[in-house]
Amino acid sequence: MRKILAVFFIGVFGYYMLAILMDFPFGIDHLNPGLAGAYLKDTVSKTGAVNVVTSIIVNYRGFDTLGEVTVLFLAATGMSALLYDGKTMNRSRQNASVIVKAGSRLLFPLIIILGAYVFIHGHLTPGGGFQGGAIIASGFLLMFISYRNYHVSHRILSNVESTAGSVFVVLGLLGLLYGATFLENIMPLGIPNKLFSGGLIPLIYIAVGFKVGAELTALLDTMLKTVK
Amino acid sequence: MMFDPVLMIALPLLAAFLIPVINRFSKAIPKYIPVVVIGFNLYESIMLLPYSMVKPVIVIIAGWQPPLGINLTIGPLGNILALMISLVGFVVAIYNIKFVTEEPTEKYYMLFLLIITGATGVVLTGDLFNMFVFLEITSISAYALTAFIRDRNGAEAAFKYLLIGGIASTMILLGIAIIYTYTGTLNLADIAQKMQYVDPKIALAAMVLLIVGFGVEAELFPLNGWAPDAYSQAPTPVGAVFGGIVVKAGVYGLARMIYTIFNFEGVFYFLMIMGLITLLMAEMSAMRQSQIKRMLAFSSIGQMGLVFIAFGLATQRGVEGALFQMLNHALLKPLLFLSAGYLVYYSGSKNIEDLDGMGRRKPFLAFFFAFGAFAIMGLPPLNGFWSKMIIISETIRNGFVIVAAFVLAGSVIEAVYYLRVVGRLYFKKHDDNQQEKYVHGSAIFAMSILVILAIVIGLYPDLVMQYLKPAAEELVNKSLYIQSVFAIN
Amino acid sequence: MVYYIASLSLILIGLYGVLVKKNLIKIVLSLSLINAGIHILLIAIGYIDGRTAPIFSTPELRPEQMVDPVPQALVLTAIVIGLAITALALTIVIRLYDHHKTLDVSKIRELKW
Amino acid sequence: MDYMSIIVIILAVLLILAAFFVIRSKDLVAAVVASAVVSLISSIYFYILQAPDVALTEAAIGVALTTIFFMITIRKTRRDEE
Repeated sequence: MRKILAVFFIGVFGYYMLAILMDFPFGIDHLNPGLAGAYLKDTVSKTGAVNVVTSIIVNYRGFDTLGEVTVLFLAATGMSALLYDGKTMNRSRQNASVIVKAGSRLLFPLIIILGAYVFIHGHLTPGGGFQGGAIIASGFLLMFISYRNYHVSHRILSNVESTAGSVFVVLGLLGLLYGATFLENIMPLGIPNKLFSGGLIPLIYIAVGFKVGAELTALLDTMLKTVK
Repeated sequence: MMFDPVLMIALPLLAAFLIPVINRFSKAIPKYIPVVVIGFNLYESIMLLPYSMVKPVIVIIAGWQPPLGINLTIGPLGNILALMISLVGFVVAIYNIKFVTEEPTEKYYMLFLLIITGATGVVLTGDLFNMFVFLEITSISAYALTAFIRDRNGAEAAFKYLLIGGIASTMILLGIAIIYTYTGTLNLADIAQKMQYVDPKIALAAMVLLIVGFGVEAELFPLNGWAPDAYSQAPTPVGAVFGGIVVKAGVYGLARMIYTIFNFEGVFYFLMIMGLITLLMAEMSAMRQSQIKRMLAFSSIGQMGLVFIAFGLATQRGVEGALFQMLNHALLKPLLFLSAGYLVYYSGSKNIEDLDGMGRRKPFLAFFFAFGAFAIMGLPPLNGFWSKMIIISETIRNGFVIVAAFVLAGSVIEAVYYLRVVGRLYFKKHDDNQQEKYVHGSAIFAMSILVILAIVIGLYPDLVMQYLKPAAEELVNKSLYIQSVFAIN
Repeated sequence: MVYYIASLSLILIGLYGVLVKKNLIKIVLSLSLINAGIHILLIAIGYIDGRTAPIFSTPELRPEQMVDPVPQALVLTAIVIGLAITALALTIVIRLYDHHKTLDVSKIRELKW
Repeated sequence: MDYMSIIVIILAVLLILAAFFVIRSKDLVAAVVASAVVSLISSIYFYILQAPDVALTEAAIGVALTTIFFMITIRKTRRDEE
């Protein structure tokens, strides 16, 4: 009964959605010249970043990103609050084989460097704080899996998290102080396609990278630690 | 002195990020951070009132003019709701100081601060996607807070809430996708302007998706299944926050969509019918509850039904009534929840039956609860009366006599179950002696603020009506809102 | 067109899973299927035939040769939000399993569903 | 019909099959792996649709981290769908 109702509902919903999408052919030029067109036209000259997506995320819609970072922060906070039981547990997993261990030891620094590269170059190449942070977290995951007693201090993680988050907000407040609006790009824009360009964009993305990396690592560690 | 309104969002976020570090140095400080930060929000939103009443305050972020960047658009409506949210948040933050003992407390304060920041962001922002992000902040902290007490039912209520809320957020995202496809913009005023050129069939689909999305937080029938469980399983102050804050953010989103972005005549009838069903279903269910917090939760849903009916009238006076009702609900429901929290704490049981004789043993608490109950029932000199009267008279004036009759019937049911509880508090004897516990001074202080405000508004309703008028106008006459955003270019 | 159909199928399959499935982990998986579908849909909406990614990696690139960057920014945000919701949902699932020793929704009905 | 669109269609078929498998499979680990396949294919789609930023994010977050979260949860609970 429940299935039939669900299928009926989904059928109606799907038909309607398909009818709507049919009105919008795939792949045609539909850019809103006022918004998307303006982003494409002005990004390089006005923000100094060559990656338009990055400049939208960090600069034009930087407020969204502040919210997004907060959402991840919330998930990490909520998770550790919900799994809190007053004592910490050890991960009770077998040690991995020697080859895996040696391999991870070798790979770990490379992954961390890759992650850092991705978030430092967020305004030049695809990638940025979120991607870099996720890559760093996966590096830590590798170590968690291969070494039973690999330990990351939650204290350090939470300090990194707090500091990076505060840096983001403080950079925004500096814009209010020295410019006119919150998150305003108060630094010199530099020459496009150079590492030191884009004003605040790389700084914010580095803060985001640290924050996301620390948060995701903390999430993984919290979850793994409570394995019975 | 007025600061940049963006600080109302930036400072709480900064504070929430810093709480873990501060907690290292002192376990005691995190308690007071929400009080200070939300107190600042309260101050700021009061200081903002004279400006936003004249014309909406546009706060530019990152230096980009409206359709390009995100901007805060603080009209009378947004400002009044922000004031409501920070007022309730401030009161609950004071109440929290002594009440919350469940570990890890600093995490509780972080979540508490973020739920209020999220709701403030929803009502202040002038950008559709930004609204979605802030709604997610609000709802994710709400899920975590629902499960904060680690017993069996907390997790279950939270999962139920998360499931409904998760579907709702995908629906909002889908609605945003459709809107972006056909208007090419995300700024609310810009969308409202371009929406008239969009095929009504497509606009209707987008509107349905967004109504479903915001309807969950606004407790619109049939999307309110999460509410009774979440209200009753969450820690008491969080129940007050749900009723006083989260719902307000949802209703604001819903009203903004229906009034400003889309213009369909039919949706107002739909809203009225849904409101009526919400009201009747909730009041009937509240009647049957044996747990006090569940009863309050259903009553909260019922009140929202009344608000929807008033919004469904789509007249200036009707919207004023709806906003007034929201204000009263924001003052009274937290009062009821907070006093019920202590009553439950003293009697050691969530059931209404075990509250017998509390009126003698805990005169203050029982008075607060009784006051809240009388006010929310709409007894004449109190504030609840005025808003109900406006809504009912306006409903009749517009020819919906049957609806008005049902609203009256709902009010009678409401009166019956509240009086039942109040009667038990005062007129039943309870024999066994429990150990004496004191009511914390901070809690008494917090609840007194609400009572005093309720009395003042009850005696001088015009005091708030002068602010609600422009707020209602902002919704009814949407060109005002649109022009104010584009006037700054 | 293929993208529209694929993303819509993902959304519908996910909705079916959320509505019908009884296993908690399956429900969370279905939720992430819906999200994946919406992400593909948004990116497909922003695509314009024959244009490149919105990155001015070489000076010769012109703005007229690029796809719409806005949906990409929105999807990036949405992916992160989806991860947060999934992580929290799984935490609650673990808590529920600890209390009830089952993943079946129909067996966990202490509160009224 | 060019080379690219054939790949896109094949991927679409795979995507839908994987999604069905997520719903149908009795083994939760298999379902989670199928959902990682869904993420992987959507990541490839993002790349084809000229969204490298999103493709990278989806690859790092959708394919790797989300899958790991699910795996840990299954390890902590149970593997079969009752």
